[in-house]
Amino acid sequence: MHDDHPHDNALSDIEARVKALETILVDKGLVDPAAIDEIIETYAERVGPKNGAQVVARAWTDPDFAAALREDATTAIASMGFEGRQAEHMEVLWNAPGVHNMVVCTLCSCYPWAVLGLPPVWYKSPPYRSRAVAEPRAVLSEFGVTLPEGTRIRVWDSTAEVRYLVIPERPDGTEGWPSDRLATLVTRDAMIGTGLALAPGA
Amino acid sequence: MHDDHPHDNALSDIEARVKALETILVDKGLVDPAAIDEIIETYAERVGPKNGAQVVARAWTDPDFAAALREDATTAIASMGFEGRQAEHMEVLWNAPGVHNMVVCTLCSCYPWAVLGLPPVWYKSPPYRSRAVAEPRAVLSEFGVTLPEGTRIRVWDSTAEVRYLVIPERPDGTEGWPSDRLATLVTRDAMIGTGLALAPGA
Amino acid sequence: MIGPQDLGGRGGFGPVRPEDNEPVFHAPWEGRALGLTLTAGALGHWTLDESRHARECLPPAFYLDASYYDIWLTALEALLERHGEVSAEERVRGESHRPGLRPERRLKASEVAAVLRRGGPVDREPRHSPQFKVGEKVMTRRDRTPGHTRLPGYAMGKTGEIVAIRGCHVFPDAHAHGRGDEPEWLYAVAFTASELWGAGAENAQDDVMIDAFEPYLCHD
Amino acid sequence: MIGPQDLGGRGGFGPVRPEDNEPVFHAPWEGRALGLTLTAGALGHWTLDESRHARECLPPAFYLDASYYDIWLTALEALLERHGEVSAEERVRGESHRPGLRPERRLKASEVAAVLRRGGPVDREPRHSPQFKVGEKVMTRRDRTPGHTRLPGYAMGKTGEIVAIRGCHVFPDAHAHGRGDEPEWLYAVAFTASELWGAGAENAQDDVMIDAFEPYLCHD
Repeated sequence: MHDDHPHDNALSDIEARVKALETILVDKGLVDPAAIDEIIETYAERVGPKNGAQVVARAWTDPDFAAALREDATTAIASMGFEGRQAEHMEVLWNAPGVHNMVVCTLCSCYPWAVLGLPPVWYKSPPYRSRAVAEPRAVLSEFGVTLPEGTRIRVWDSTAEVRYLVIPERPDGTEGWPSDRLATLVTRDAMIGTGLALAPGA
Repeated sequence: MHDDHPHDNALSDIEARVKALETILVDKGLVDPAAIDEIIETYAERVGPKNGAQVVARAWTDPDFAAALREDATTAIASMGFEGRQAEHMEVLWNAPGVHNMVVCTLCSCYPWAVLGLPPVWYKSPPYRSRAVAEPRAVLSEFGVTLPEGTRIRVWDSTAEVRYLVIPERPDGTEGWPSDRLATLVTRDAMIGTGLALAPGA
Repeated sequence: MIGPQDLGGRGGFGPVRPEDNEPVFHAPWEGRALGLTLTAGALGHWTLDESRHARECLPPAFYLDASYYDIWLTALEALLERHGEVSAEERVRGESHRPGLRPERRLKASEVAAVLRRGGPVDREPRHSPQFKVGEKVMTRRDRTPGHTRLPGYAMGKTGEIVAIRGCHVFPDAHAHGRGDEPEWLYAVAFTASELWGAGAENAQDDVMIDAFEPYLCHD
Repeated sequence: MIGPQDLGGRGGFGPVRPEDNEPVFHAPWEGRALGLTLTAGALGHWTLDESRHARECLPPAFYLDASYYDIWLTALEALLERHGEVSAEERVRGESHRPGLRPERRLKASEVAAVLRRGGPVDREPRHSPQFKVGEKVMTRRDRTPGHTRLPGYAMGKTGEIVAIRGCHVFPDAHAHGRGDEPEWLYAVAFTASELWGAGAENAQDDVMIDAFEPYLCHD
């Protein structure tokens, strides 16, 4: 009775609403359907967590880049080609032994699009938004994450236009790995702080 | 699309749920349908705001009773035959020139049943519950009530088992009226604090 | 728990819509739902506080959209299931699959008037004397809890003044969770509108009173 | 406004349910809704802050139940109506009854990449120097407002510490209501879990940071 998910008729209803609105806006000369196609293709194909993974891997391997990230994350990340909408003002959060960072937007769905792509459904939904600030450990356990005893959690609520990227700890056993191989260990969740970087071979 | 009220199929659905639950509980020997009839009849026919109106009218006309109300409202009100469920611990709130009292239950629907009957829908609904404590004047204006300049509003949130009855100010022009005639001027809303006692002839 | 029931001060719900000549019940099922809630409550499986908590644990979107009798009914279904009287399957099928657990507690029609008249007073013998006195300034706690509480969110972490001592009453935070009465002193505490709503107060001279149990309070 | 969007610390929403291998879009309409939101936004009738406020003014029960793209779509319908581009009647009939007001602002497919790459930076020239410095203790305001604000309820009236100055940014509380940029200094403010959640803190050594505009803060 209290389904979390819309029912089939709600789905077809919303499909019809979207279609109607697009038809009207196109008829009025306000919207170019090809621009919508282009936006969809951008976020479906080109902009996603692989961007952020490259940033993280480089931060792990290139001390000058790491320093640049600390100095001005927006500019450093833009130098890799990741910039613009919903990444205009970037900050990076460095995990370390004893410190784990986690990002949430309790008030809406703020997320670093240009670096991580569009946010997952759970990130925009009431359970995560309500609990991340108050019970981050319980939330992490639902992601299968348990932190070492004594770790302090720092939760960052994206209440303004600053967007956050967590730099997870580099996994053991990756000495000498090149940046592109390291990037395969960096999950979206690790960069939100609801996961850790993968162990090699995991 | 965002109707405040359930749709017809939601209504028939809830009718079916109520009927099913009653059938099951009666079959199990846990509920006597005649007891439900009796409860319905009690609140539909016998217990309602007319009870409270008698209390108010007597408080206006009988100084000893008014003193007893101040001393121990539960006992004084019970002496008129109004007592029991949801009126176990009564307090009265006296309006006066410059002071207006208003009652709400922000957390559920607490209401002095034995004195006022069952609460109206608006009393149990989010608009009143959310706004009465924060913007009582705006709420009063939606009831058509404007208080004299300089009146202080005291809002009582029924957060425990104490139940409140507002004693509105006695209207002008009712000198010498007997108690039962005065009672006709005392509305339910006047005893919640979202109204005033009626003026004679209003 | 600051759940959907915690509405004081929140925005977005629109105007109050009083109904002229509102009937006591808007449809026959409302009366039956009331009667079922009271008669099933008389079985004694749960306390009033537990039933309140069951209501506030309903999904927030449902709680905020449903009629209040639907909230009651849905919580009643949950309580009957939790206490082993009516399973979800029985409910769905609309039929009883086994006898009730407490038929001896069935409320008879002839007992209704007396039971309603008796009510359920919650004043209890105090275990100690009250820690606060009328006129004293107090600060309310701001302890987040997953359980039932009757300290509303808008009055957490605020400074107020004791305006009355109501007596020593059953403590809902314990009672709702089957931990017995744990009676505590109950106080009426007044907060100025400015203390609660800052510069957003509608009128600085207005105030709001809550009834607060002693564990909700500390010395200012 | 502390509306349905203000979720931090509230209970009753159940577990987080991460989806394995979640697709970027769960259905084609989600992508179209995203595209409509961005292309209609490019017409320049409203700011991002106004669109956020339109979403948080949706009926709470709807907001808490809807998918996020449905929230976007429903707010977009409201914004287009408010700014005179698409009437409710046109929407219901699914047809345009008059030309658009700003066809010259139509975003072309060829411009999308550049527009997304440019984004909308909100840093502005400060009108004065920052009133707070890193390491300083501050108290957040608790002013109830009917308008848009980005100070979450759970962080109102709490004591924290400035941990960073983010720059001078467009002030959403003004910008959402068409009052221009009104740039204000923006600070990262840290609160201990104990300060926010009292004895209910999950772990006393954890903390929560918000980005708070200068008008949200006062000296402790």
